[in-house]
Amino acid sequence: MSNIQKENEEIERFIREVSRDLFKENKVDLIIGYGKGSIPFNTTPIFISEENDIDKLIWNNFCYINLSRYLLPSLNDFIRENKDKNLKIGVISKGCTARSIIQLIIENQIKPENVVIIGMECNGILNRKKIEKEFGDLEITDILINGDNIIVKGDKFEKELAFNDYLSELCKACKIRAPPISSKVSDIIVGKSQEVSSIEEDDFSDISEFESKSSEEKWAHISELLKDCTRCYACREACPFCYCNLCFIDQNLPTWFSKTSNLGEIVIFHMIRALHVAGRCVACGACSNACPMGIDLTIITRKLEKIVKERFDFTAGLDLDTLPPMMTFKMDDKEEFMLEED
Amino acid sequence: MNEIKNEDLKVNVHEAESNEEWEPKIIAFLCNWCSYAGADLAGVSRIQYPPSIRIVRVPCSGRVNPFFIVKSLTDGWDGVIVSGCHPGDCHYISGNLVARRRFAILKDLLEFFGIERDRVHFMWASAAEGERFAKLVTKVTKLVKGFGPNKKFVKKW
Amino acid sequence: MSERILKKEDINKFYEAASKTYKFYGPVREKGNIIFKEISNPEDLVLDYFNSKIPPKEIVLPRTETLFEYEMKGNDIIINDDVVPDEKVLLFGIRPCDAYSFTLLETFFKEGKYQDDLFIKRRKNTTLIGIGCNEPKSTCFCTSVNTHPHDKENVDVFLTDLKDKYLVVPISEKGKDLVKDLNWLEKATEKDLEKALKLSETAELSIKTKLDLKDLHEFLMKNFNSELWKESSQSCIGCGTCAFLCPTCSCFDVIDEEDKYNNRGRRVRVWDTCQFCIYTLHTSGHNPRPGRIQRFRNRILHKFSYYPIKQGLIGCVGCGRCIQYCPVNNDLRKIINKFNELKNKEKEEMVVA
Amino acid sequence: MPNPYVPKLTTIKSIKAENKVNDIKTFELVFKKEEDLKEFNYIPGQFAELSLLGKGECPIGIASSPTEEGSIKFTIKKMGTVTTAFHECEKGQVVGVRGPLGNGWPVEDMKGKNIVIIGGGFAFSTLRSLTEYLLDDKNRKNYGDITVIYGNRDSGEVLYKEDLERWQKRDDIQVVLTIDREEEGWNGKVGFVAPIVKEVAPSSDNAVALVCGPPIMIKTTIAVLEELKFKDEQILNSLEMRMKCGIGKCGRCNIGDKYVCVDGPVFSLAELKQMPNEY
Repeated sequence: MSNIQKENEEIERFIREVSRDLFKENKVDLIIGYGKGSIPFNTTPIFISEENDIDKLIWNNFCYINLSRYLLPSLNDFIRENKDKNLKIGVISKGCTARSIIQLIIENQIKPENVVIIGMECNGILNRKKIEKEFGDLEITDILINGDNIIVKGDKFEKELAFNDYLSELCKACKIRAPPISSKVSDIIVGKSQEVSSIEEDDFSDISEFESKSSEEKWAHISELLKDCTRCYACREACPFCYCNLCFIDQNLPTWFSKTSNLGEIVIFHMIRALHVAGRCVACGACSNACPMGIDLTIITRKLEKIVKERFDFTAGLDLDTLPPMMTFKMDDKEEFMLEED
Repeated sequence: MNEIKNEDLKVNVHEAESNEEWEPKIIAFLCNWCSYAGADLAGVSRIQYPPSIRIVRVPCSGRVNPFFIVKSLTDGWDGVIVSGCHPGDCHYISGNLVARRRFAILKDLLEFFGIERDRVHFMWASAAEGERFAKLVTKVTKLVKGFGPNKKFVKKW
Repeated sequence: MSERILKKEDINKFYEAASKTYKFYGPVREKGNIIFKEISNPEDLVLDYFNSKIPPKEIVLPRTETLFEYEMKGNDIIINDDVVPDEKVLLFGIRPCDAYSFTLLETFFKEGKYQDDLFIKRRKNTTLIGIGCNEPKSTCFCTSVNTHPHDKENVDVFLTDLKDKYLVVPISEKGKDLVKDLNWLEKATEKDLEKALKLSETAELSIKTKLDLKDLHEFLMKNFNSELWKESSQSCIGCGTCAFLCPTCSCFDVIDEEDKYNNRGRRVRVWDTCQFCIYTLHTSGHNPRPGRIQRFRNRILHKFSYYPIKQGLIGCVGCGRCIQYCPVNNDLRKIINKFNELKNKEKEEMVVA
Repeated sequence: MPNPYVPKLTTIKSIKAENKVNDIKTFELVFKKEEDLKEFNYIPGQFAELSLLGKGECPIGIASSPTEEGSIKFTIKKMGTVTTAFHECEKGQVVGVRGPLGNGWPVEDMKGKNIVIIGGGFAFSTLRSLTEYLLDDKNRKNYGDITVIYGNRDSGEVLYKEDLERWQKRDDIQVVLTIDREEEGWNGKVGFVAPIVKEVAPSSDNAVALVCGPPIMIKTTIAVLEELKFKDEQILNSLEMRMKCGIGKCGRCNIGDKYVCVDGPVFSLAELKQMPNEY
């Protein structure tokens, strides 16, 4: 990696340029992008409806929110109220954001004619919780990027950390940094994109160590990971695919699972949520980054990707043609897991 | 306060092993058209198999929501069996094929989260396969017995 | 003079003495997060902390709390309603803002026709040892909400961090009794007191965020249908982070748990928040607060309007947790400032007219 | 100090199916302990938190009148978790009761006034309690004319048929029943509640109107009442809200700074107009 700061500036310039053109050509009514946050390692989603506000759009390595969730009428009051107007909404899209938009189109949650994917090539998201934890709870006043390092500044300290060490685990494994383009979605993507055929194969080597553990070790690890969960459901609410009107955890006819802070219940919530986004999850990492307690759900996300890839040879959100695995079936699906006589 | 203490995280599955009498309790979701009839056949044919299973009859293996399985584990069942018609034989044409995908993911995930892989089983058994049904139940009982009582998801009182 | 000095190397001694009668809670670092936890080894205590991530309200309003337990014996039902343990809790190192939240919660749980005796009992059993906040963060705004970084009022014993030692000031009767038993504590000198006073002043000055909350509650109510709510709630994703990490949020859900095999069960309450859709959802399907706007507005208004109207106090302690941990950085300060701007604009227009 | 979340135990004395569809039943409960009954002093319009241990708790308006001694009655429609569980209950089962809660109809302030009771559908239960209370020998003389207007979808949905018949036989109360659509063998009126109110409601002088029913009925009826020159203070409403604790602590039933469980459920229209529109 050469100069991340320069890359960031370039990306920022690029998305502003593309957005400005879109406004000029009257191709969008609203652009959803990232704006400057009020604390140093944070960004906030912004909604731009005028060309003058374009310069509020920014890009840095803390743009972790998956903006596609703001497109969903059920989750966004503004979109719901203006549903009949057929607004054209531009979304600043990293590879994962674009994939979730495509996946949501397949799931009939958004109409392709209402979206413009403003593609850009993402250069990785930093794990802000990991950085935060590095400094206990000292206040970080600024984070700068210098070459391959990040400089974290506080009132009484200044420390240089390697960028790659604090890159989100999902971004390290990410192979699709720009929106994947195929014939059917080509007309809704502007800006940068990458051909689906050019996407590298993933070997999922990052979770093989965990997978080789015994079930006792796995349980201990997962329990330790999740036991801090406060059940604030930030992971669920940040996820573009958790758009159910009534989440299974809230259902009470019958009440499936209890909402107490009992460890088993917490693990179940995360497991079933994973089950529900299987074959749809685009590994954007919004859930992990949203978690106030800094729980990193990466291994679960990666495992989901792996299961879906290995079992059904599917990667979520690549094109509009392939049906997600949980929406279809094949006669000759693998069934090595089925019980057979000895 | 968080109820979880560190000692709770350790699960001693072998605790009950000293007690030789312990028999696992296994819940079986059997599809109405094949497996339930298969179990029935095993019964009328007087084929011996362990009395560890309790049967819930469901219209199709596709009816089995993963919630059923996970909820059974939280309710303290030591093992779960889901059985349906062989692929191609489904009374509803493709219910079991849809279920198979669902179960594949569930089983992988359960294993990934640290539930012993052999606590939850999926199988095909037709109405004519009474013997096979009995054999498989025997096998599951043996496997589950090896793990001891299920404790990981079970609610603590 | 009742002020004493506790040297930092004597913390162990203090712990030994206190843990005989109290369950000793203090700040510890766990997986990078500071939380208040029961201490079994005084070495675990983290003393150079800013504040805990999860507010210490957890100790008086646990995340999951049993309301009562029951057991069925034949036709008889035996209810055990005495569920709050009779143990004394010492909370070491609570920050003044969180201590103020205990006072706010107490007024809330005591007010009205019905009192929450579970909370009151837990609160009564808790002794608070506060430590003044010498280095507030930029997200802190406690001086705007009737408290400040060295507010002594809401604790039993107040400590000021003088680098290598603490200045110990007993405040309440409870605190005086506690300090009296610790007769090995040295007396404080004039110099120490001066130093503490200075620290308090510097801390207060270092709080940069000032929110004008005077008379805001009426203005907010008047602008209940303002467009500003739409604007500021647009990025809200509707999670419970702000509420669960808020020291004054106290809403809860009530759940029944049944142990079918042993004919017993319990009713528990768990934290809940008005940000969730199901919070107000009627069984009929009607939802009085159907959208993000309404739910978002409810939380802000609860703190800054309903609390002032009912209790005469602002329901916020200015700890800044919601600002720091909001996943989408929907800054509370920004929202308040927007309304203040609107208010000032209206005022100006009035003057002009 | 007593734990405010612990219910008093009662047993189900009788269960009566109220409608044809059989999804509304009236449960008669008797306290297990004599002293609990004595402590349970209520006025019409109040509610109680009923619980089935292990299933949950839900707020239900009290359908019996304080003048009917010995037991309390609740009319429950099969809707959610707890109410469904109630419908599976049998005689003799134990039910927890926490209450009485809420403010109830202002029976003291209503003295000397003409009373118009307007109910729609299943929401009639607390109005039944009130009517029964007003018609009691001790209380009847304190109040002016009483008019009851009760609307339903069809005749099968009419609750408390025996009580209605009993009231209709009396000459000190006017009972008007209406159903939405014409039906064979129906003696009452036909049409929505609002136009019927317009037809039969007495003058607004010295009167008070109590409205309870589905939101759309309330809306139209209030419009009619305002046309009839009822002032906001003369129109009383009983609200419904999702509740958990019932004692103003769990937070969910707030409308503005008011908690429906403690400050309500009965609000006058004047009060409602002061509150934000979040109900």
